[in-house]
Amino acid sequence: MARIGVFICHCGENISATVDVVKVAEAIGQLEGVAYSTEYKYMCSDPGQGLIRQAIIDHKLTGVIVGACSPRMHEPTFRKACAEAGLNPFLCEMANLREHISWVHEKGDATTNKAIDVVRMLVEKVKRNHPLTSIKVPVTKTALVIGGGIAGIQASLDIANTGNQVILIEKDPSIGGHMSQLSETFPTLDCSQCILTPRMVEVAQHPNITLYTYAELESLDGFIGNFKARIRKKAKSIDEKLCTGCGTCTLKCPTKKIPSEFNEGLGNRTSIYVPFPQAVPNKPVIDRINCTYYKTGKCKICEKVCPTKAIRFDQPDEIIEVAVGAIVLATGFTVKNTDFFPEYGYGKYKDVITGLQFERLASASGPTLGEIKRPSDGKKPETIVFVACAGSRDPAKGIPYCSKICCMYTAKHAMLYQHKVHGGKSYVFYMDIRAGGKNYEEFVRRAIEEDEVNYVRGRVSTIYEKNGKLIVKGADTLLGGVPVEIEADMVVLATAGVSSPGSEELAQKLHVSYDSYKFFAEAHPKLKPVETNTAGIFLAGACQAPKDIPESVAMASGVAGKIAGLFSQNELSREPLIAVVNRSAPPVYSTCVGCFLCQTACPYLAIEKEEIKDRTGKIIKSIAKVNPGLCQGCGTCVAFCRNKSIDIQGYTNEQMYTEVLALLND
Amino acid sequence: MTLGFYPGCSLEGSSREYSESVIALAKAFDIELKQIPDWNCCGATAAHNLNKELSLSLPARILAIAEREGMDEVVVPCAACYSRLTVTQHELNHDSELKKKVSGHIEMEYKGTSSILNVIQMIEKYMIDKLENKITNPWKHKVACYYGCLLVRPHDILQFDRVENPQTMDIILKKIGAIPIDWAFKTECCGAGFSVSRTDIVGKLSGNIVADATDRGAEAIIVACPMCHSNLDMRRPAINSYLKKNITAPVLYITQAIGLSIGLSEKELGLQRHFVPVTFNKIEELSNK
Amino acid sequence: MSDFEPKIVAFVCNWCTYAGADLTGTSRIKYATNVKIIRFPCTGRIDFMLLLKAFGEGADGIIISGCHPNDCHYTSGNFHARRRWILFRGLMNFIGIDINRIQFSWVSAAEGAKWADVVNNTVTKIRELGPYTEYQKVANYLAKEVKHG
Amino acid sequence: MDELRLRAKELLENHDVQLVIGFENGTGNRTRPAFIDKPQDVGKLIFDSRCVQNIALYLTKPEIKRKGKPAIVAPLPVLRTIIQLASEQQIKDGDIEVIGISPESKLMKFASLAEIEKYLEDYKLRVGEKEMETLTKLRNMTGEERFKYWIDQLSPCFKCYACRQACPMCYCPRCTVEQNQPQWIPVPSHEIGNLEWHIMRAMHLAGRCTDCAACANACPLGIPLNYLTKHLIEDIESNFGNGSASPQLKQGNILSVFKPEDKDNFIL
Repeated sequence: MARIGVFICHCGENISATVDVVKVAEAIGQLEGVAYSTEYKYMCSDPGQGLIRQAIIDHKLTGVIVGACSPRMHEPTFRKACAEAGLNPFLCEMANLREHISWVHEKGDATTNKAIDVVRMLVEKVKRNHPLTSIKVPVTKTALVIGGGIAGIQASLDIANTGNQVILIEKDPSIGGHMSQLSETFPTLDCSQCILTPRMVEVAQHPNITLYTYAELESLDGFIGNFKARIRKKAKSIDEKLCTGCGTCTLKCPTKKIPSEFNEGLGNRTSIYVPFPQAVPNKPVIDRINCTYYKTGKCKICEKVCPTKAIRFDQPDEIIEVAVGAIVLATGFTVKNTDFFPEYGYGKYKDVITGLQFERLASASGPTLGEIKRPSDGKKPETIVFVACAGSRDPAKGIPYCSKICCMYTAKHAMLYQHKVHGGKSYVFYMDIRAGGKNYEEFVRRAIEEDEVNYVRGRVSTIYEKNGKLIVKGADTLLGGVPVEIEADMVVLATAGVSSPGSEELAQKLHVSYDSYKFFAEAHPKLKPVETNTAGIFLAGACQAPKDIPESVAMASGVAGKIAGLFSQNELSREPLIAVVNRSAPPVYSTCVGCFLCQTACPYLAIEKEEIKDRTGKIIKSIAKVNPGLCQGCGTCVAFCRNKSIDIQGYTNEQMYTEVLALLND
Repeated sequence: MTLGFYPGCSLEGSSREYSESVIALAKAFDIELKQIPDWNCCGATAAHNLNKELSLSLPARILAIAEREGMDEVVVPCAACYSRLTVTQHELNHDSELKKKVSGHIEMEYKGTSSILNVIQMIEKYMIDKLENKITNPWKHKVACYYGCLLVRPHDILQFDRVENPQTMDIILKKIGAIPIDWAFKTECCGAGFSVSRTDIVGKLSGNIVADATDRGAEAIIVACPMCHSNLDMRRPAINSYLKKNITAPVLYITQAIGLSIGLSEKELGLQRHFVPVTFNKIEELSNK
Repeated sequence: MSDFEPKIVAFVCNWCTYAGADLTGTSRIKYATNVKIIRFPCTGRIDFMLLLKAFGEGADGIIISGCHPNDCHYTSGNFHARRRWILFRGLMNFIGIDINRIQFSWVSAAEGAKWADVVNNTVTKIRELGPYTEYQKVANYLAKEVKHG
Repeated sequence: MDELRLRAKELLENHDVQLVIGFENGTGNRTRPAFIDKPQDVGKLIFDSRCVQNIALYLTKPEIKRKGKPAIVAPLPVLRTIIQLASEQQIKDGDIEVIGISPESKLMKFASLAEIEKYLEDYKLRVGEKEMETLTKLRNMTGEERFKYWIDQLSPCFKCYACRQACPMCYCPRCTVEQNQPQWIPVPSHEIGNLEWHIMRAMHLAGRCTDCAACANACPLGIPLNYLTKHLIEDIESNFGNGSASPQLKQGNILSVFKPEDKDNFIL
């Protein structure tokens, strides 16, 4: 027999001014199963909570209703009070008499009666509440970081420094990402590699970090604290233990004309190669698509010259399986190529380049050793045009968003150009200058005022080649839209930042959501910027949206903090308000009929197949099973299940049904 | 075989040679072009600035007659007509309310089933495979293929070739032995309707086109639009006075160039109607300033 | 105006509309007392049978409200719910149950004022439609019996 | 018909299957389901236009499953049901042998369920013209008229559950109607209980019903129950388009999936 205690709060006068709280307490006191009913000035105060605790003990209460403010406000408070008095916290419910009644209605019988109805509804519900215990799931204290750019590097180091293990995987032969390609960084103009490479080395040497380069995620199972990741280590075709990184093979390799990815096609590499001199690890891989041996079956020069006999032509890809508790997605971004722009020549003009290519030209480690030279003929460009918003903020191009970093790097490029080519003339065509950030606006002003970069507010309509010059046609909208025509030697397009290729497939493997531009979606745009909707999977850097280095690093450190918090627990504790498939004694086992249509309804893929077997291992029945680690308790499956074999704790069919009945029958 | 044919007003007037050469070429390929009976003005570029429903009703009437006559395909050589007819078909097929309204205006059912071909599409679809066997006089000239604006834009509706640096004419011209140049003004504006009112503007805009083409060595400019032809050919004096040069590179319709390569006579192709004579001697010398 | 006071049950999700209704309260926007709220974790949880039960038990109108599309706390519960309501509404209508008595809405946690509007408009509408005697007459059978549940 | 018997015989003799589910002559001019487990009995098997029962019903019955692998004589409605059952993981490749029968009464062989699905692409589920007329007539009534119509139709129902028993998609071991905590559907057969039962049944068949009309044929009172599901089939098609009411092997039900662009115009 239920013994329910009901506690009606005056909330000072917030409730009692419009609701006759005494009448409510009295009316409810008459109900079957209510053992105790009272009202009090401030239920959430210490004496108020004491009143509840005392009543639980004195009246041997089996359930508690607090009629007060919104449960979104004080439910945890009162549930804790109940637990302190020995009552399971999930046997306590709140009736929202303030936000939903006293504050929105006038004083009167109707208002008081509504309060009675609502409390009565919850009395009936709480009679059908069950004691619940929080769900505990163990935590594997290893993080998997996908992507070895600056965000992945920062996240790895920060997590590793909390004493937890990190597995960092990178699809390219070296970590470093786009940052390693940059010449100098805004707004300080310090050398990108100088600040990055020590971090890269630190990653390689950190005792808590396992680094797999040339590796990609194959598949992922499991849930927060308990993921299982399969990683494909692509064959590097060398024995990394034997290779000393001496570099002889790369010098002797006869295939030398492969466009270098690191140099954005402005330089060449060999088919056995280290992407750049400061690469980590500094050991080569064989590019099997371009290697003469893999194409013709002959060559093997690298094998002959290798002093440690480390070349392995027959090395297979290797799949390894690792257990991890959290995942950081740091797969970065890429930029649109010049061939995306029909109006700028479909990529056919060699001297129309992307911003990233300009970085390589301006970089001391680049193909021109930092001298600004035209890719077509190696001449120094006397006039250069920078086009900001190339593709970005252009719905017709399918990229309506702002790529965020271009205004700043274009200012930097123009500045570097002026520093390197004395007497050169530079123009920047822009839509708006977006220089929000510490010292950013000052930086742009410096480009304009000190370095005398010509900023032209307007779009470039077309670029064509004539007599070895690039004719850039645009408009100057500040001068009333007059047409502007510039004969340039080189044009740099600040092409739009877009999501990395393969982002969609990766998101689907991980079951994280992504936006229409294939950038991964954060769980909440403001309050959960580094979480994804899948618990235990986090985002760092430009894989979420284009962003600059400081933002990527801040995000990575934020993620590391989140993961450190997660890993500080041995077990995860979660509210037990999750779905459960019923089970009963043989031969029924469960009323679930195993149609598994609920699987497709579940947003969290939390429904698994459970096979009930007899002693010989023969399958008697396949039924659905809810993974408590993944289920978030939305209850979509419950409403969908035809024969009510799934129910959700805290919002059971019986409880909801009763609420409807109780609310409508006074 | 027989295809529907909508000449439009230009082909009856200032661009008779276009009409003549299209028909002559079609005949050479055993295609009969059957004129849409009782056709009317397409509304050209003027109507849609004044009254949307009118601008759609005019082409809709033309197309409705074509449907009534059982013409599955209609060849529309004029780029402006092609644009208006295609835009109309697109708009009405995407708005059934409007379709009903327009059908009411023209007092005829318009279904939107006929497909509309410009001259280049007609050549690609029905001639290109047979072209090589028919060539008797390979037409070995350096040419600039000029597409103008209405043939390729708006791309979302016309879905014909690419907007920047289109290639279809270039590919066809290569087949007849010509050498198309890579140049920058393929789709720049020629001045269009200012042909009558502001020849100075036409002189400048078309002048830039002619200058770029001939600077890059083109002996002739190939077009598929009567408006482009008028501006580059008839307005050559204005062009030359703007450029302060005497450029004599002729402007040919693509059908004329192909016609010459398969041995049709200059008369059949209406070459005598051009203002800039179609001659190629001394071209080198002149265009090299 | 008659003295008919409609009974209206609101099935709302915990994360958007329940919180939105809280905001109506904190903003002290007044609305009619006729609507009583039942809290669900998500609109995806709302079983269509509960709607039938509500009408059967004498409700004159029903409000179902949750997060706007793409705002669902559980990513897609509201999308699932919307699909269910598309077909359920159609079936109700086909059987002749008055679907004007079921008001669907998306009310976010920030739309306190909208919640008050939804409630007031629904109350006005149901007042105009009058008590749902047509259905209650059919359901009356049950009223004479012992309640189950 | 000889071909059918020959095929059945062959399957039983080769021990490819242990049971053939088909049709045989019943009393009067009626047919009834046949369960043949001996090659010498195949002579009982018949197939003609009278064989309209959806015998896919038996595929999910434990007592049939216990007998071993069955072959089933499968005209179109049965084929559709098989695909729907397969998408609900009740049947998988190799579980059954399908002796397909085309609308022209030709025997058909299918190597896999996918082949059946492919075959059915030419036979999308849609409401027939004549039935559509009836449906439209019902839809054109006023709300009050329709309500009265259905209450009149449904009130004589005495909850024999023949509709459920005959429906091949109602294979749950415990139906919601048999639950009493809570008592979703009142036990007695009164107007409200009948109404709720039939609404629930229709909703549970949304996107699953293959329109075989077994329910209506089984109803001893001749209630046109299949018009509830027919309405749903048509409604699904018109709301979600292109064959979405037709069975498909892919997992998922019309109510367990969604599109972000689903109709929103009825929501404030």
